[in-house]
Amino acid sequence: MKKLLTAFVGSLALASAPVAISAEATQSLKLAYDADPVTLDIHEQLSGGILQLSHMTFDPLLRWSNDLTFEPRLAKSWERIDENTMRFTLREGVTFHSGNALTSEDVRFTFERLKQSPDFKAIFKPFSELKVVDETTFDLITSEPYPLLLNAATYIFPMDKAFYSGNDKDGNAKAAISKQGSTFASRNQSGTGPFKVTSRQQGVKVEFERFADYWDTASPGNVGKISLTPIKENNTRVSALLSGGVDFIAPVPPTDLERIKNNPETSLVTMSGTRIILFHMNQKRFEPFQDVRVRQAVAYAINQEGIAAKIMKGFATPAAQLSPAGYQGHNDSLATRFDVAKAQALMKEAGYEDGFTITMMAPNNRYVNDDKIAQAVAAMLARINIKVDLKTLPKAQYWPEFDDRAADMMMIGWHADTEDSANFYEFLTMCPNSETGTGQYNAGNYCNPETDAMVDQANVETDLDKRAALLQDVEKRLYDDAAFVPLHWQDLAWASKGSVKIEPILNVMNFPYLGDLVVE
Amino acid sequence: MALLEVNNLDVRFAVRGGDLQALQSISFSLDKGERLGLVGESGAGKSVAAFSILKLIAQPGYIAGGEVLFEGRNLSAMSERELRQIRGNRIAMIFQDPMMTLNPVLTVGTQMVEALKAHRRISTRAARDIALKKLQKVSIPSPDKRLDQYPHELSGGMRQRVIIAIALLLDPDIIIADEPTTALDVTIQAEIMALLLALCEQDNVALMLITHDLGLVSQVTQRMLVMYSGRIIEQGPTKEIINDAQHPYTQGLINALPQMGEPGRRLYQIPGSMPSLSRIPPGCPFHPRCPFVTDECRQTMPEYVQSGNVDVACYEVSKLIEQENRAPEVTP
Amino acid sequence: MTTATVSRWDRFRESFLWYSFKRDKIAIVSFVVFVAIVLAGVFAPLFAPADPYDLAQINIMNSELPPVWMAGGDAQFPLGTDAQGRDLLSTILYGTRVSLLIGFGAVLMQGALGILFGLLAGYLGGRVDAVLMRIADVQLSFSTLMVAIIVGAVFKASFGNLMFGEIAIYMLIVIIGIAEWPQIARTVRASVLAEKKKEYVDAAKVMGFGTNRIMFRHILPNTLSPIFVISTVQIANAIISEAALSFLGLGMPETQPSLGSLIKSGFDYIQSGSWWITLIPGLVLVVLVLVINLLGDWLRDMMNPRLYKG
Amino acid sequence: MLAFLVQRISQALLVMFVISLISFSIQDGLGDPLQQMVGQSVSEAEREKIREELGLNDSFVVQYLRFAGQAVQGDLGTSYFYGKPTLEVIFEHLPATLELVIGASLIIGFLSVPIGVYAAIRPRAWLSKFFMGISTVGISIPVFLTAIVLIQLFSIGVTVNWFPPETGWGSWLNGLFSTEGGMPSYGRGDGLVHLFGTWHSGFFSSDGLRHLTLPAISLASIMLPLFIRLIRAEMMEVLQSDYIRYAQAKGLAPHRIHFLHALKNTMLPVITVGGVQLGIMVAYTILTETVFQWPGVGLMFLEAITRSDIPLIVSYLMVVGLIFVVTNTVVDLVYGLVNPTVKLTGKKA
Repeated sequence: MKKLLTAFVGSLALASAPVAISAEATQSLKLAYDADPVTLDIHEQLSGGILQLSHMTFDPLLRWSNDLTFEPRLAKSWERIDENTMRFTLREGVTFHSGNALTSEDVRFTFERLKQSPDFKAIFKPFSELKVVDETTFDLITSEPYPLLLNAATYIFPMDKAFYSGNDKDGNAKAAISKQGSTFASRNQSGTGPFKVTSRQQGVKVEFERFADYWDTASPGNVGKISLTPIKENNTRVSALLSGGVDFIAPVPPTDLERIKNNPETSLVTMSGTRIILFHMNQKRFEPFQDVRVRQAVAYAINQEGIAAKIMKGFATPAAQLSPAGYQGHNDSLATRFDVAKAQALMKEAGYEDGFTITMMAPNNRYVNDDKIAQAVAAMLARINIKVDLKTLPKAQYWPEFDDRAADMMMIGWHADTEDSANFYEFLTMCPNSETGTGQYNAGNYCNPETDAMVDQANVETDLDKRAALLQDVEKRLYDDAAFVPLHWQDLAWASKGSVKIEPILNVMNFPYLGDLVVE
Repeated sequence: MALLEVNNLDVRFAVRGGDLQALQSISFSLDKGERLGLVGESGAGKSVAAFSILKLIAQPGYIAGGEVLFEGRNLSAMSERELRQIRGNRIAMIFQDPMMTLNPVLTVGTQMVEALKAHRRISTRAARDIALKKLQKVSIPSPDKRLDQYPHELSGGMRQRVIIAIALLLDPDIIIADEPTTALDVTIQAEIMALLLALCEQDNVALMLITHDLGLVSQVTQRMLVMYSGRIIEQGPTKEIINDAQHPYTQGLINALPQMGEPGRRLYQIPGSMPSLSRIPPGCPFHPRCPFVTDECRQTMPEYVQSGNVDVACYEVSKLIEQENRAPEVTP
Repeated sequence: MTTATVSRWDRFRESFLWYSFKRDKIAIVSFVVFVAIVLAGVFAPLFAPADPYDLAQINIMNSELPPVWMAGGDAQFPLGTDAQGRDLLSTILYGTRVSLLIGFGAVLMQGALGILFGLLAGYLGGRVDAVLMRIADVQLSFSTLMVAIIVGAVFKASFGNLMFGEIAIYMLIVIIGIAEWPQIARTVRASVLAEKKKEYVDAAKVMGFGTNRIMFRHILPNTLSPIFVISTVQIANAIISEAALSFLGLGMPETQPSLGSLIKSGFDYIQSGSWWITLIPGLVLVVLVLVINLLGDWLRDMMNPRLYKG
Repeated sequence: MLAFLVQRISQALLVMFVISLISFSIQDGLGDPLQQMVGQSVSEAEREKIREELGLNDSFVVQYLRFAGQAVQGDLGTSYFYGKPTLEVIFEHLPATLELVIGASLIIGFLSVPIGVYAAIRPRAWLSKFFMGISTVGISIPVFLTAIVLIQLFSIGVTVNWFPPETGWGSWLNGLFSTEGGMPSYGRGDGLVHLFGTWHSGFFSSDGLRHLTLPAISLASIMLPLFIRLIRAEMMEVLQSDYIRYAQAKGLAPHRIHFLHALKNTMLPVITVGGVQLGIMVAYTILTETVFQWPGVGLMFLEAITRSDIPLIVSYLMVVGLIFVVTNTVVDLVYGLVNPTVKLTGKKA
């Protein structure tokens, strides 16, 4: 899987595939996610829901394919000019929903807007500027050599500059981004994507219609109309599918996998995901956690396979490290190490044979089975005399407690925005430092200057093999130092009626490419 | 043949400890236009007798035996549907407490019109006119206004007048009045009683008056029967009983009345109190309180014996009568 | 002269209460079942094969085992295990104890508040009555869920999150106690209004008794029968409200489940095979509440003088 | 009459003021709204800036005064999540809840009166015992359990094979108990007819009604038993009264006695208690709406709680408080109309 970034040369061939006639888009699709998009302004919030919306109504310059390679979309091709610049060539004949044609100026406008958006600002920090060369070519320039340039470029969904310029009827700038009130951009949209939003009642229903002259005529997608209904309650969402009320649902709770699999009319697709679930051991709050032997004892006491099999019903991949397979930092040599005897020996060695009492907190409605996982971990720790006072909270109340580091062990899940290992370390294991913003979610107060230095070095290392070796070494050190207790990567699951062919359009990032969906 | 004949009527209440004998072989008759008084302490079964005629006894009471003949037809054997044609139409009732008798949420007009329409095929318009006429007959001030008023807007006396009007709506043959004036204050009582009597005489309606007020019975009724623990112990012409009561209990009742003629006389008080339905003693129910009690009284219920026109159920009385019959015509 | 001291037991045996109880089969059965459940709950540590609160005994590997009479059942867990691998039978016993505790505790609190406010509103009337009844209205407009959120926030502010385990029960008792006291207050007020008109109250006033004495020594005893009747219904409601709160994630914590939170935790499994995690505790909950309601009905029919007179 | 209304309006304002004070004071207990609005990788400094913008850092008093100032002009603040004025959001969701409550009330009305009356007239009949038994069981089952069973039975469908399928009667019984489902189990359907403003009604289309059935039944399942028992108890008491016996003495037909004389008196206490229960039912919708994904104010409130969308929570509590006072007032008015003995100063008989 090392060939991750070197694939871009190969992709050139794809761009000039023969033009196929686009299938007759007549089918309609009833879709049920667990939440509907918070806003139509795709720069207002960086969340799974908004990115899924972006892939429906906008198109990125390039996007991830199933096997974590880059597939060119609005950018026909790209090539590296020098250490800091990448030149992109736009595809011709692409129009926005408003009818305006796509030009480099639109991409620059989008780039500037991304730089202002509170949520996306961090991802585009390394970029200094986007220079327009001509109508269909532009340069993306970073302030210093940056290996994840293309990863970040997948977040650029060109917006229709003309549509979003000027002021709306209340006199506010149409391009304004605001968390609080509703802006022009949060209610109206003009993108290049396969679908247009026809009607939207927040929290109730959003309806889409196929964009007549969508540029990607090669797309096999034959869905003309989509109606998205948010169904929050897992049970109800599954019942809606089984009773024929909806055609396609996500996410699917682990407890219902069996039922959907052996139901003849429905089909299930699962993929191992990239969201790691782990527990931090707060060294500052609880002094014994500063002893590496105690941390290793805790690591040995946890049975990741048991949790994945029994609680997640096989719907998770047991983890011994942060980076999932396919990431540069993934170190194959690290394996899960469940061994109660060794754990007890380590506790004895550290002088805590008769154990101690700690507090533990976890959310109860943020990650899949989060409260059940926390209970299982508490039970496992009890086996080595660590008495756990567990408290689970709804996510709204949990995060303030997490920011205050209110318990000795706290659960957190993390999905790397850049689909790259460095992101994990920057937020979860680097020494907490409010100026640089590193270690913002490091609830363990783990601080290892060596590994921090290695991560900084990796961030500017453009030679991919050397970068991969560096990141895998970091993973190994964290493993030996038991900096945290990794549990598993949450798998993703989607379910649909037999007639809805969802397999080809799904991917590990959970951005279903509905434009290409075929419904028999 | 009398208008109404009650023969050996038995009424029991199926209560927890087995059946209570509320009425035991009650027999009496009522002729057209006749006024009959039912007297006795409260709990003697007067009201039960009245209600059982129209089979209106509340659960868990039931008619265990005997018959109630009205114009020769046995009411107690009738089906509910047939009995409904008699109730209110041929035999009307007046309850004791006017405050409770009229439905609080319906206007007087509605409650009168519905009674008419229940028995006659008549338009509401015509029914209202009849009701108006009847209200005038019971001399209620501004009767037309009353029809649209609710019961709580009328005084007790006025309400009883309405009830009397309702009773007369369908020109019944008999009116059964269960203590019609007890709940009213004294000044109104005489007025209402006089009104009821006048109307009964006027339309030749038989009146069955249930009361514990001996004075009222003596002035108003032609015949009377005295009840004790569900049995009739004495019945006959009112005048004869009042002047020469045979049964010790009746004598006790009469002596308990303050007499105008004898100021300052200590009122006689019958010792003890009437037994409740669940503890009726064997034999004559009055024997524990009777000054002339004999062993015979304690075993069996005395038969009725004729003394003048009065039927009495008491061994002492029947002994006295035998002596009189056997005694030769000593006195000239 | 010595009156024969009738022992309390004879008086009870002789009373109509015992009489109607003997004849009413439903009442007998529900009473027996109720006592059985209460005993099982109270003495949970004795009957329960395992201690669900001791996390060391829980092994994740034997989670979701079916009850022993079904295929795959394990004798060690007669009613199977829940998602955590906890023995369902012992968890239900402990859960019943928690639910009963919450039920009775909440009703005690409701009773105290309800009787006090009901008496004051009913007896004093006028402005006091209006104010108290408006407070009751405000209270009733807050469903138990909203009260749970508010009281939860207050408890969190004062005790912080960490001690949640120990204080959860008391918090829920306070929540359901506060949420439902108007029901009892309304009943008490209604019966006090009726009693107030009776002569014995005037007699007490004439004898110069203070208002408190009249209210508590004279009027209250006469309003006991409706209070007793509504309390049984309120116990049933309290247990169901706790279940509802657990369903919304605001009830007892997972580590000390009540019947309600047990049902909630098993909820996701109901349609996917291990139905017993929800249905068995659900059954116990329904039976417990049903029995309490039946006893309440019998009490109401028995104690309600108007019905009895008929 | 006017005095009565003025008194009630002032009470409504007082109730809303008290509610707003309480809900505002528990603000910090409801969690940090910012968490929901911002992506995970937004720096602390960034969050601080937004928090400042939203005025979340001001002291409690300052925030409340600002809120009260706007509230007086009818603006109860803007919802963080919807980005729209909270009243607008509430009025968008209110019709769904009201239709659910109306649907449930109709079911209750049409079922509880006949059953309650029948059970009162013939308490010994086995049918009455059957209904009373079901109503007691009904009260004992929590609403979310009923809802799930309804979905399982009527929308997903259940194939029963308890009985030996090969035998004739076995397969017949299996057929009897199995259901093939098909009823919609979520949402309000597509057949909504636009009435006025934000009111899209499901009553006027078959699809809308089909979507309304299961949720309305499950919501009614909480209150139906209560009303049946209430009507039965009151009716039995009324049947003992003198005016009923007098009506019989007048020779009136039984159905007139039961359904006019007795029922009208029975309904008086039922209206007062029932009216209050209707107010409470609005709060019960939260559970039903969660299970049926019914886009009403209950679900909106629950999601506001999970997102700690504080302005929306505060406004919802105030609106529910207002609805409660309004239903109470309507109940008193209706009671005044039906019960002639009560003068219209809202005094209960």
